[in-house]
Amino acid sequence: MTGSADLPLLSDPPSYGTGRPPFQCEFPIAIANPADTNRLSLTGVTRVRRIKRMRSKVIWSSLVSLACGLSVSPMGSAFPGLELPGAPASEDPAVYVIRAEKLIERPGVVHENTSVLISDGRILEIGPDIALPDGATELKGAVVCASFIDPWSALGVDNGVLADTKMAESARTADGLNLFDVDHLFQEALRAGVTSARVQGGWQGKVCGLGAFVRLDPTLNDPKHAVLLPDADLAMSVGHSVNRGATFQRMGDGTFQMISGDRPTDVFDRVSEIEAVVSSVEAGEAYRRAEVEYKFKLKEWQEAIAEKQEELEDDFKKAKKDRDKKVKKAKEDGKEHKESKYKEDKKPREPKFNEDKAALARVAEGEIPLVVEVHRSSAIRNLLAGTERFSRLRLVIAGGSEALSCAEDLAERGIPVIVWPSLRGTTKKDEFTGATLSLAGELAAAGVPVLLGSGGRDADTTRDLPLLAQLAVGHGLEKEQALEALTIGAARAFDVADRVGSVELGKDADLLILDGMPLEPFTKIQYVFCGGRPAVTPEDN
Amino acid sequence: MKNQKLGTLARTAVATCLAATALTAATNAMPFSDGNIVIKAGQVITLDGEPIENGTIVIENGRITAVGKDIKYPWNAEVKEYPNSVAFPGFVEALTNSGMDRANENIDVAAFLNVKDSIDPVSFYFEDSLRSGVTTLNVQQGGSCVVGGMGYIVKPVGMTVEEMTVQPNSGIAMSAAPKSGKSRATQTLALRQTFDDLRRYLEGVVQEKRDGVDLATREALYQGREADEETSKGRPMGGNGWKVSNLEMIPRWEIDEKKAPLLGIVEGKTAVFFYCSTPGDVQTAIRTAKDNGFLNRTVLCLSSGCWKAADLIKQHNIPVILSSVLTHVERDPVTGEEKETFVPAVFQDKGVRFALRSAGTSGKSLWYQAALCVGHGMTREQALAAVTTTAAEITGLSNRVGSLAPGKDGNVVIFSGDPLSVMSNVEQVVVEGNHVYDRSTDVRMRHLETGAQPENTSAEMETGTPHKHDEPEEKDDKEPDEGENEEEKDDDHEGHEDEEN
Amino acid sequence: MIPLTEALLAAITASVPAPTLPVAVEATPVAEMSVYADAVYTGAGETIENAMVVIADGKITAITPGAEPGDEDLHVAAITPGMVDLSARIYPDGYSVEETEEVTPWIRVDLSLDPFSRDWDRQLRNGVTSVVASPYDNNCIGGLSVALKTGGSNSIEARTIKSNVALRGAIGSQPSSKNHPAFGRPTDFYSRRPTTRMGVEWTWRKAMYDALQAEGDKERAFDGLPQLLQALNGDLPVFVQAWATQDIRTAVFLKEEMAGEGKPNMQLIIDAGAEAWREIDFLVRTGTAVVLPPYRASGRTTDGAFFAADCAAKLDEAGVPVALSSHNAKAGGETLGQQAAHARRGGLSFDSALAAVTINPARMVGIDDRVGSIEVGKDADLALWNGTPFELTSRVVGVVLDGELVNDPRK
Amino acid sequence: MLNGLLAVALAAIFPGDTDIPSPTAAVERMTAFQAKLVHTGDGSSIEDCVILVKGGVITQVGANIKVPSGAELIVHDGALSPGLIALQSEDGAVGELNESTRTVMPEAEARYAFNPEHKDFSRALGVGITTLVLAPSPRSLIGGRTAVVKTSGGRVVKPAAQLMLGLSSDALNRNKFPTSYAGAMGELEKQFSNPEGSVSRAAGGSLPVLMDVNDRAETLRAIAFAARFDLKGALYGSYWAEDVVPAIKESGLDVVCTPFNVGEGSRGIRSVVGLSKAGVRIGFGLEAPDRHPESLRFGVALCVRDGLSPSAGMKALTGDAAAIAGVSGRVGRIARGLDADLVLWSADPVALSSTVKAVYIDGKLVHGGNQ
Repeated sequence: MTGSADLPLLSDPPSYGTGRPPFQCEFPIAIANPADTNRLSLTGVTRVRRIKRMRSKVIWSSLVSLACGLSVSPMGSAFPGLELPGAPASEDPAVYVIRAEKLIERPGVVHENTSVLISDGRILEIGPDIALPDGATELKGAVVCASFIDPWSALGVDNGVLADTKMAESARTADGLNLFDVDHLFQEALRAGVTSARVQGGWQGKVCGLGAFVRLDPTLNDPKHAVLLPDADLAMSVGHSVNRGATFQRMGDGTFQMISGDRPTDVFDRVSEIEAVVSSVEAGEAYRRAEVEYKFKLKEWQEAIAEKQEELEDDFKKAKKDRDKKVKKAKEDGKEHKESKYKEDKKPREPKFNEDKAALARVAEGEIPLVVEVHRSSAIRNLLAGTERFSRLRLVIAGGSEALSCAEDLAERGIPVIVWPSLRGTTKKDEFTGATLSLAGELAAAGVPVLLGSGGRDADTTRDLPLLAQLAVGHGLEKEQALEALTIGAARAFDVADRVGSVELGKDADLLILDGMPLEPFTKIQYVFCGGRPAVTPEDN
Repeated sequence: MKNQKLGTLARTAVATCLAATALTAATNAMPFSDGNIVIKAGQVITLDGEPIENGTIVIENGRITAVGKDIKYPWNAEVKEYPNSVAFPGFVEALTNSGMDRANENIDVAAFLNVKDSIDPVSFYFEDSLRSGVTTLNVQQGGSCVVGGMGYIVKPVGMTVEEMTVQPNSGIAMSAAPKSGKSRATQTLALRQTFDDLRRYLEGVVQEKRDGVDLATREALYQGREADEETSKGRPMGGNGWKVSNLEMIPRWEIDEKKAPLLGIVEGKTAVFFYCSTPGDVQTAIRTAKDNGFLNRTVLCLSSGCWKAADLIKQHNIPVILSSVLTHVERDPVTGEEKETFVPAVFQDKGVRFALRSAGTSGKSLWYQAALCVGHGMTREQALAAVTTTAAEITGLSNRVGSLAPGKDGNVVIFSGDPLSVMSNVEQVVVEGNHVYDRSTDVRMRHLETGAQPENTSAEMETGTPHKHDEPEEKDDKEPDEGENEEEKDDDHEGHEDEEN
Repeated sequence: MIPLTEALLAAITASVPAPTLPVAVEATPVAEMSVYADAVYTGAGETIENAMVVIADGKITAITPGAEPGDEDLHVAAITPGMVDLSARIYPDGYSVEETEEVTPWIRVDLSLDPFSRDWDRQLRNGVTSVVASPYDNNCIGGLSVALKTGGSNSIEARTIKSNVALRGAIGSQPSSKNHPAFGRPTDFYSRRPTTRMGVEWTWRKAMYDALQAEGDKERAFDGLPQLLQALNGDLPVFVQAWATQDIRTAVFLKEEMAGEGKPNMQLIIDAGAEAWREIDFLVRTGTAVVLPPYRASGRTTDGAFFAADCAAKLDEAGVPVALSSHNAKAGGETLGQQAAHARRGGLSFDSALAAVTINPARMVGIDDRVGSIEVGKDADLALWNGTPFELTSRVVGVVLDGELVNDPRK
Repeated sequence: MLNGLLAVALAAIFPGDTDIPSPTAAVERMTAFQAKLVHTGDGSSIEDCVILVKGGVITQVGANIKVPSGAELIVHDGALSPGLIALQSEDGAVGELNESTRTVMPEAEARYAFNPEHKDFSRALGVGITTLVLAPSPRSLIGGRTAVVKTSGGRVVKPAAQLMLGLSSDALNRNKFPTSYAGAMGELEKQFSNPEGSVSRAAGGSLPVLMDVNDRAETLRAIAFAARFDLKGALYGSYWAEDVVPAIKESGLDVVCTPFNVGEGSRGIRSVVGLSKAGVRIGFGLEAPDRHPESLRFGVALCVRDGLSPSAGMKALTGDAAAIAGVSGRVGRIARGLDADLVLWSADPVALSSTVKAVYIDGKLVHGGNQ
């Protein structure tokens, strides 16, 4: 596909400005007939035949990318030769029609008695009465909704990467995925209805590197399929001391690495850590500015030099004549000919390439969100104050144990907080001291966009995210807000809302078939569709 | 009492001086001939056709000139007859991190270094290898690197690296497994940046050159003269990987000597031995090799857990060198059951070419590893290939070593019986036509076998290890392979224990 | 101590039956099976080619030569008795030794064993069907060893072949290694003797003399006295870890000293006797048996002891009862079968190597009435090999334990 | 049931062995609770149920009970359950229950170690826990006697409820006796062979034991030990129980399940579900304040998700827990004569999305409501 064949390097310098802005990649097929509001369809009559044709992966993916104008994001070229990051594996061309009594397109948008047609991993049709194509499987369910997303997870991340305290800004969690020994964890998370996650390594460092958005399909132990978005965010952390109260943890390669535990740093450390975050963003902004300036100056220079060249060429005959004359004269004088001095046409200097700063530049420009794990209210306040002037920065707070004190500010700036409704005791004095289970509810009530995550420490905890969400509901979060946080909210925050997070035409078929409303205590998940295939069926439970 | 004195003082087996004197005696006391020798053995296993009963091997100038039954040889040749023994090709150690002063360099990218500067010809490692019938060794930097130094293929004979050399510059070590202080993410980043930097550097050099030419052109125009012709020229960039156009503008000698070996890798001129400690590392290694065009020059050096990526390896048709730990043990994360996988069998079944590595020097050398493979159901041919012919192929020496055939190096090991039997011993070794080892004069071997103290060794020189306890801390008697950061994982069962609780 | 064990043990010993024909037990349904092999190494002095071992109710009921296996039958290259490892080192690390005192003869290691540990299975699948478990050697006299099967029931009681098979202890640097003299105020119980080899030896001797003095004197009775007296009287073998030559001597001299004190029957088994090859005369003189540690290519072992490759051969030749061991339960090192292969390489004959991993160790701890050879009436514990035993080119591919195929080579 | 009633009757005659006057004793006025659904604590539930409470004690329960005039009527449009019971906790007594200087202390009493005013208790109340078992640390062989206390008012329901025995490796030390299982078992055997005081009551079966176990071998060892000395009581520790369910069932011992962490390994969950399905009586430990008090319900929610029936989960939190702690005559169920420890929930108490609306202890509002 574009860019990959002739650009096999792992990291090309990002081509700024042409990168895919968030949400722009709309699926090519929109509502066919505005009058036919009930039916979202490809076109009426030739539907089935067309689906059959669509089974060819080549046609399908090229169609998608052509229509999207989607070029592989240069930073995404860690997975070269890849047409579409995270493309669902289409070895299984099965077609499914799911007939739902209730289809929750997204929280608050519910359709009664609606069917969903899935083929090649995508939702191809949504409508009240879809005919069953030949060879398609028909499933029925009381409720169909989008499957859950864990926006703060450690699932599939190599332990060494999780514990790495020296992640650079340009270090990618996607490079540190270990997808070979986690099938059971994936399966457990899938059984709980979680099909994708934003995973992040390096939580113990001040800089945690680039996070990835992955799909939890246990059959895909290939990053090509598992990674939906290789660079979902850049993460940083404030307040976790790296060196105090250290313990040793076994790394993936058998060595031991010192890790910190959740010991808090002191107030002054936190102040300087916030300053570091802010100046990082600043550096990224400056880097981008320098780059743009260079491009501009270079262009200017190139134009000037072209003009000059033309001029010189035009004047060449005269110059040659002059020189010949001078040479002759010098010879006559018995002197050596001195060439006339050419005033150097100085080329502007290219700024020194720095991949870390390039990553920070993407953050400063809002191309990817900046996730900062921060808990103390003073630190959050300082962070908010420090980042206020970066108008394009998309800040996301992770943890935010004491974020309530800044709720107004957060709400006003629309900064999402990923709340981790963890069950912590009171005996440990750590950064989480200020957290309560009612945090999510209270923040949401104050108008802060709330997401729910499983904390990004242990791969095991993603499985319990739906229960943690229920716990948050038990402590004041509205059910609809919780569902939004687990689905479209999380997708939106990490720029994958065009792919997952709701049941809509053209999106990936990541969805749940339930016997009751989602997040209700005794609702059972019957099917979990992940990348268009049933990863969990009633037999699995 | 005689015993008492010995008993109290001589507690450790290998005293430095002891082995040194002993083996030097065993090897170098042997007069070096001119590489001409004729060996007759009760059976000759050539690995290049059927075994020959009562066969003869003729070696001239270090090379085999004839192998067969009842063949003619020069009348003046030195003839060694071993009617009750088995002649076998010298074993090929496809990869080792031993025999060096130290196995790892602490800088990330050290492609400009060469292990020959680190090889210690008098290291016991080489003596022990010879004693076990290993006649060819590919010495490579260990796995704690991003890009390591250049390797060397040597024979375990000679007092200088030059004498030992079989093939200089056998390939560069790289690692997808994290170097200490790095995680998989930062290791991958470093790998990517290494080649990214190279490309940026080359483009920069070309651009600079071009800017210079442009400037010169303008200057000439301004001065009213013809521009100078470019005199020195380089080659365009070769290989299957990415290209920097107009590289021919740059004479190769102008390229930074630290970058040149990397360019060699991308141009496919240098073999790469890529260390992987997990199946995920295999993905990283393949991706890196593919992106930079050296996939067809890559050999993966795997730790035992990497068998899970066998399909991926097969798909890309890459040869592999397996870890010395042949059985991979893991616990089922759900049931807690212990699962054992015999790794060579997996690769054999998938049809991936593989070589084995020794697990220790004298005790668990290549014959031992091959024997274990047979015990796990592989055929003798398959097992022996992994320590001879395939190993030679993988290290690029298939025309020189690995089997007894005319034209190949005259490396012959005389076994007292079946090479894979625990009852057989390496009795004689001939390397490049020189008779370099004779078990009957190997005093160190006698010491290991019977505890006999060789003469001229003093008890004071022995080093004891007081207060060392067997259980449960102690690891098996493996070579101190610093390079093998992946190996610990395989052995560590206590680690699994921890997970359980 | 726990009556249950004793009762069970009594039941088990009582149930060791005279060989019964399959017909005799037809009344009750019994698990019956037969295994065919190209060669059956009985360990009782003969090798039978193309034989069938018939098993009923957990016991060997017949060994039939010249049997023709059908396609469905279980057929392997070779069968040896299930192997016996006296020093497999099955124990839960430190929790098996009561370190509050340095002499704890009453401590029973079976109370510390975890039948669910994976250590057992590692032994079992490599053909070791019986092991002796002993307390970890951090004490001079650690306690009582127990002989067990490596599989079967999840209850230690049911796995037990025989309780209290030996009084386990250690001579060498290990029992003193954690201790230190008490400078000023002691901070833990390791501020104590012994801190040296001399101290270890003294502790042993003191325990023995304390026992001698207390014999028949109720006033002087102390914890562990019965076990020490049993040991002195030869009713309980003393199983001592002693790697280096001086430690082997210490053990042997202690036995001779006790003989001088009127206790000539003390039975001594040296464990991990790497340097036993230096002390053959003493070993022969005192009738001491030796269990050898796993082979090391370099010869270097613990306590600086040099383990010569021909050690087993030399001992065997001199008539010292010798057994091999793997110390393999935790380390995941070489198997007991491989140890036998190494011993053969060192010059031990095949038959002696077989004995050294089967009947010899069984005899040393008195369980040879049930295990250690393939004989009619003995427990049906078999190691099934895919080639000649004790070669590296073959291995144990199947295991029969108490008549049950616990590891099927056909899978 | 009979036992329970008897206990109540006795309690009426001899006002408990607690001697601590009930703070609600003075409340003579009758209160009536009317809830949409009442979980009685024995696994059943009653719709549109009325509970009459007088003097801190439940006097009547049923669907068709007329609320007497003059009674204060509390109408709740959700679920009502008995107060939840956590079977192992250090609330209000952090660090005070781990006496590490000696390992055999059968006469030690957890009841003297806690601060009844500690805010740990209000945290517990906030999630509907009204009764806790304060247990001595399992790091001792015989740690002492547990105490069953209420989370409000410092009321001790039962002062010497169980004898805590440490049969796991937690009781083995690095630098004091015992360091080995054999040493530990030997010492316990010694204590129980010539029993005195609490030990003799335990050996006679009149004082239940709470035996801390961790792995499977320890569990089997504990079962054998209990069988040998005819001990009654419960095992504390369930993670590995999956493989030894039949042995536990046969032993007749109850199981106090180890509290669950978020992300808890599936084995631990399977174990609890397996025990419950096999008919073993289970309750849950809490290990607060190291853990959040919501861990109690969270553990049950995990198990319910993986197959435990919600009613069994409810019982484990209430009626069965009370029985394990030996206080089923006082708390754990909504039945005539029992303490009026009631929790008003927005929905099903087993569901994590349910909210505690109000908590009553001995008929008195102690949390939420219109306080």
